[in-house]
Amino acid sequence: MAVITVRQAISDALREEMERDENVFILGEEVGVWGGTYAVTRGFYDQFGEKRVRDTPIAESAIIGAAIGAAMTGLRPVAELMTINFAFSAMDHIVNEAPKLRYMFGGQFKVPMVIRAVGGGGRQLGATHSQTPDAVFAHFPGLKVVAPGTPEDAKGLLKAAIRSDDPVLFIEHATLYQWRGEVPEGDYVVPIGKSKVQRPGDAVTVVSYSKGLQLTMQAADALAKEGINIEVVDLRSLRPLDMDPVIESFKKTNRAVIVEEGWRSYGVGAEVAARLYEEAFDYIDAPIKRVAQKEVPLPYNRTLEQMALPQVADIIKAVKEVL
Amino acid sequence: MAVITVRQAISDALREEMERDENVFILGEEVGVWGGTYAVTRGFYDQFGEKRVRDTPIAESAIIGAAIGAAMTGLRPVAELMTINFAFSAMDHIVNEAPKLRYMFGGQFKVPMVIRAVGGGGRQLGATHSQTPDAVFAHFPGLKVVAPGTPEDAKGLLKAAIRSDDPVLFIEHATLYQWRGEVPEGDYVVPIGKSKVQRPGDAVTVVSYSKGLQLTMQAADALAKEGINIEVVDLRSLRPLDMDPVIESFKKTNRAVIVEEGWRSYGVGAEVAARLYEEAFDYIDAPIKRVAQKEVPLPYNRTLEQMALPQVADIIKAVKEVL
Amino acid sequence: MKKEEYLELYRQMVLIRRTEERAAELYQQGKIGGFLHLYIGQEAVSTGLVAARQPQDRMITAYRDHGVAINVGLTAKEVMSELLGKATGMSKGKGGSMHMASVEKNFWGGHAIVGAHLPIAAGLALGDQYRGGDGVTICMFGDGATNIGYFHEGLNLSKVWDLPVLWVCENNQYGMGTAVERASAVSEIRQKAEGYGIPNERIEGMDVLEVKKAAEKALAYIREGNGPYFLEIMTYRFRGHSMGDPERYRESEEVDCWQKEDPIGVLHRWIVENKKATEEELKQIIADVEQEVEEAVEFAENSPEPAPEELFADIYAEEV
Amino acid sequence: MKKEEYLELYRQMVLIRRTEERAAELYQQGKIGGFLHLYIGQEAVSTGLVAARQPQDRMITAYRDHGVAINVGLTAKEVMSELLGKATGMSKGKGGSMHMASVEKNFWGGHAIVGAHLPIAAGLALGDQYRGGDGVTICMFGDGATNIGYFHEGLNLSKVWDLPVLWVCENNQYGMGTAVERASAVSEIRQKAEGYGIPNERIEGMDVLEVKKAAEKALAYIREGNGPYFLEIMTYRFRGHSMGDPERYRESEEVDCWQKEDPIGVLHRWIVENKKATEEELKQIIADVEQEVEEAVEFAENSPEPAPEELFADIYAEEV
Ligand SMILES: Cc1ncc(C[n+]2csc(CCOP(=O)(O)OP(=O)(O)O)c2C)c(N)n1
Ligand SMILES: Cc1ncc(C[n+]2csc(CCOP(=O)(O)OP(=O)(O)O)c2C)c(N)n1
Ligand SMILES: [Mg+2]
Ligand SMILES: [Mg+2]
Repeated sequence: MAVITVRQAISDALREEMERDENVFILGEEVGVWGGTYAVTRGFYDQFGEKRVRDTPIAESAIIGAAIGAAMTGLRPVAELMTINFAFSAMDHIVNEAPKLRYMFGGQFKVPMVIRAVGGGGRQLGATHSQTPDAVFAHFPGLKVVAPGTPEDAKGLLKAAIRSDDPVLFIEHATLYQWRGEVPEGDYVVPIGKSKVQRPGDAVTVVSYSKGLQLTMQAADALAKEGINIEVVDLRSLRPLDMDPVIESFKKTNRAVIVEEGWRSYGVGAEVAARLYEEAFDYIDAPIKRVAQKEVPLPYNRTLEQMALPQVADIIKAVKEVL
Repeated sequence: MAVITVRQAISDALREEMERDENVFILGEEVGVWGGTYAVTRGFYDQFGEKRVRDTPIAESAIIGAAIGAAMTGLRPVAELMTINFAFSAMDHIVNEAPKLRYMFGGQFKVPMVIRAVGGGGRQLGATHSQTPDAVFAHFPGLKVVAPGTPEDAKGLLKAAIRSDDPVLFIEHATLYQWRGEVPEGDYVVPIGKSKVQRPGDAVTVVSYSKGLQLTMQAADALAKEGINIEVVDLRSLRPLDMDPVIESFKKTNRAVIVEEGWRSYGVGAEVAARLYEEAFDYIDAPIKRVAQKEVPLPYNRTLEQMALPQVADIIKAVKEVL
Repeated sequence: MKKEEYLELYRQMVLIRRTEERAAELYQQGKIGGFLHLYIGQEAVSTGLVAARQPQDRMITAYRDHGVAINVGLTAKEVMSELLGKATGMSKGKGGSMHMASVEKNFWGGHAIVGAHLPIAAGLALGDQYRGGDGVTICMFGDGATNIGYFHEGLNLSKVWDLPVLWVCENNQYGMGTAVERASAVSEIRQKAEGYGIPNERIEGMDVLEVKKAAEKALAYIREGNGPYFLEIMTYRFRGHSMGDPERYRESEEVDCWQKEDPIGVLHRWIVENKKATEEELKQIIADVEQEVEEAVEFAENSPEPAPEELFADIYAEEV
Repeated sequence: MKKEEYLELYRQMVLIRRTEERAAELYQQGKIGGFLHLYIGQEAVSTGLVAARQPQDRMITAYRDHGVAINVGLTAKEVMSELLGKATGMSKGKGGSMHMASVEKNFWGGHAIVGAHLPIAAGLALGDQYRGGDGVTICMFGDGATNIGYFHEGLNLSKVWDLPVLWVCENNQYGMGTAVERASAVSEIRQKAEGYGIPNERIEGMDVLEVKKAAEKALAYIREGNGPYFLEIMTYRFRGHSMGDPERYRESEEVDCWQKEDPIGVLHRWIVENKKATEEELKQIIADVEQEVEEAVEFAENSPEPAPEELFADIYAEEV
């Protein structure tokens, strides 16, 4: 299997889907001539032309709204939000239009579209540009929210998202783009809505996704050296949320830590913890811990910013606390 | 003590604060000539004039943005969003500007403003107009999110919100406006960020707020007839979230149910449950239950809509299950 | 135009009117819930637009959508059933008054968030342009909607990409209780199109024939590949914004004055004066419509509620 | 204007330039993180605007804010410290390049979300109007920002309420890599103001004296109670959008051509030709600025990091 970066995986998935299906096209700010601000669509404008790789004005509601309309006609738009922070500038279209149109009109419409949005902190971009508000979007039925953590999943899930007949918010993480991993050869799809054990273990179930997964894998390596073998379960999608592998693992380990980059309150960890308690109450040996972002708008200063973000050390500490 | 409706309580708080402080003014769609679409500001236009009761264009970002700017100059705007569903049309200003400006500029700015927004389902308004997305807003540090359930709290908390030097999202519930209750005479303030036991009991701790509180109180009456005395704790504010009275109650009852109108996943109940487990693990006798909205965009049809919304019977059932 | 065509326009307007009058009664009886935005007074606008379109032209509008629904050919039965929240409504009772649509009839819905459907309309038009079709998307919205950011973003995009959209502002002079001058920097809404370099025109909207003519011209222009066009159509709603509007914002004289220009009356007079049909023939149409609406009410009342499983159906197109 | 005033304009522009050149170096060395949007090439715009304002006039701009910061009188030390994320920055190192402000100097910030500060600017102006003050809010934004809904809503509101705002579009001809014509329906941005009935004008922005003159005129007009005014100022950024811009979207010839009109050079020539000062005097200013900037860098490098408690400080004004 080839070893590629997450960036490459996403880029490959996009390119392959565009080659496969004429109806797939990309729209967003700087996706064309610039090649994507994170270089994900570099070369696309030359390969596919301006009809299928469409630079847009800075107008997020227009980007998502136009994608919705085009999707309703049967095209398969992949709308890129330069960062997920700008999703708030298209919030109504993301949570109030795309995910509700099918239901409200009694199933008459399909909205097969993908919104790609890169998020995350850690690059000193300041409070408005550093968010990981994934839980906010996952709150809305009708939307699918996918957030891969490995190159393999990034590629396979993006393909699934593009082929899905429903609106999918596909969340990338800027500091994951360089992460490398093996990807299968050829065309493959990873189904949306399946959590996955990314690393087997017996000590503690550590549940995470996206950037949190990377941190967790690093923590797992460190812990393994101390003889503690955690089992790492990757949610991969926040809606639908597949708890089965989490619960299965938990029934074995009886202890869990949930790792997310976003703010703790009303975050992903709260939901996963609540469900674990609901669905596996009899298996609990220790209170479940959440590792998450401190509840502050992320500051510019690097030291402060890192203080606010969850760190590998925090995960190691939490794992030891629940043991 | 006078018995008044929630609507009256909110209206009185607004009027009294405007009479007390010249810097307080109202802006929003139909707040003036129309008198407020929910009649909360009826008579205000005549009393205070168009300078202080400002009808706006249908432009939610302008409403909230202008309120932010005015607040930065030291005024105390009360911006009304006709319903909380339209908050998505001003999302960036609500979650990305108002709550971050102070922090990002090292404390140089103050943003003393209130956003009043009425939410909730149950009136057959369809999927886009029936939401209770309170948890979404409560996710953002820098914002205060208040959601009273009684006339007394509605009045006292709105006064606190108007006097607060920070941005406060004040969430009302359309089907609570007619709810009656006693309010103290004269000027009083209910501090933001304090949960409250609204009804003492010993059987089960039922945590709720806003509309959920009303349902819970009704359930409490019914359960009392069967000899089950639940203790009802009202969160009143979702950020800051005061867990102390909840935990205190839980240490006594060892059982809890959380009631909210919004969708279950990534909702308020998840956070409260997660914290209860974290902070009072040794006191748990049964898995905590969440009563919440079914995960569907709310349908127009009345029967279906009621099927989706949490009902008094659901609370009664949940209480009995944890007993 | 043939006689039948005039009569068809007349019939549609009467059908909209009568359907809504009955709907208002049913609302008072508590049989219709939620919001009910009546189109009464504005019938000439949607009727003229739909009459002007080709089958490949898509319609999309806001929550005040009963007119378009009937014009595109949804039956009174379907409309009434949707209003009553029945399984036989075109949206299975899950959408209600604000959410009527028909993919088959190229009607892409009533939309309840003010202005949010404008970018969506641009997307519909992009769909046609992308595939090389010659359909035009006709997007209707109110005067109030022209103040929200979605309007700006939608119009700008349509011009930058030269999308085949006919933007139609129904200027009924109020957004809820707010008169145009109190909410919009320019009271001639048409002028806003200048900021996007979109050719534009303001026309009177109480005469369905005028609306049809102007729309035909605009559609032809767009179909030739010239990009978007903007029509401001002056009209008036005779009823409140929705049910239960206290109407403190306008004088009853103003309403009376506009009612003299009732679009149905205008066409009625024109038909008779131009001898396209007799009073008798028109009366017969009214009687037929009357009966059709009564049958629709009966049908809707006797229709089943959506099955409980419907609550969880159609959230996703795919199994999750 | 007195000689000192010309020299002060010159000094400010040179100070902006030199501060940013050094900042670019520090960025390359990894001492500055995040985004760094240089104003180099556009200095005449903010310098002319700030020179034209009265003390009661508020400034507000986007993330490309170092120019305004220096023009309003924030010191190079404060600016450099903020860039380095130090406690001595005006935002305590918590804001960084995009978030400079000073309440004291009536500068209401750099703002990072494109266009979002336009409605906020309307609110600042409302604050003055409400209290009966005669301050004007000067709100700067880019050409790209005129395509987002916030622009529309802000401009409309300002005209409906006749707010004292001077809207200033800095048309540097690109929003990131997208040329105006590729993103905006009209390429003369000024034309957009017509859609709001706001008086407007397009001027050249490489000559600080021209900018100052136009701004003075506009401010006087607004101060008389005439409501908002719109200035489109043509300018050019000599550097990439932010650090690390591949600049695939423009030819280096285009950049070269604009650099001939370097605003510092333009003023330099003007001063010398009009004998307001000698070459020597100008050289001395450059030397002084050079030293000031070096001292600022040293100051910033030696300044303390914000204390750890700062992480949780200033989230709320009140104890929670
Ligand atoms: C974003 C948003 N804000 C507010 C509302 C509430 N609202 C519904 S209709 C309406 C008035 C719209 O006026 P106009 O566009 O002129 O259409 P008309 O009702 O006159 O047909 C308002 C404010 C809404 N649905 N969406
Ligand atoms: C709402 C939003 N969308 C996208 C961005 C990313 N972004 C930052 S600056 C910029 C270009 C802005 O161009 P312009 O307004 O012309 O200002 P300039 O950079 O040329 O000064 C973009 C797209 C953003 N910050 N906010
Ligand atoms: Mg109207
Ligand atoms: Mg620009």
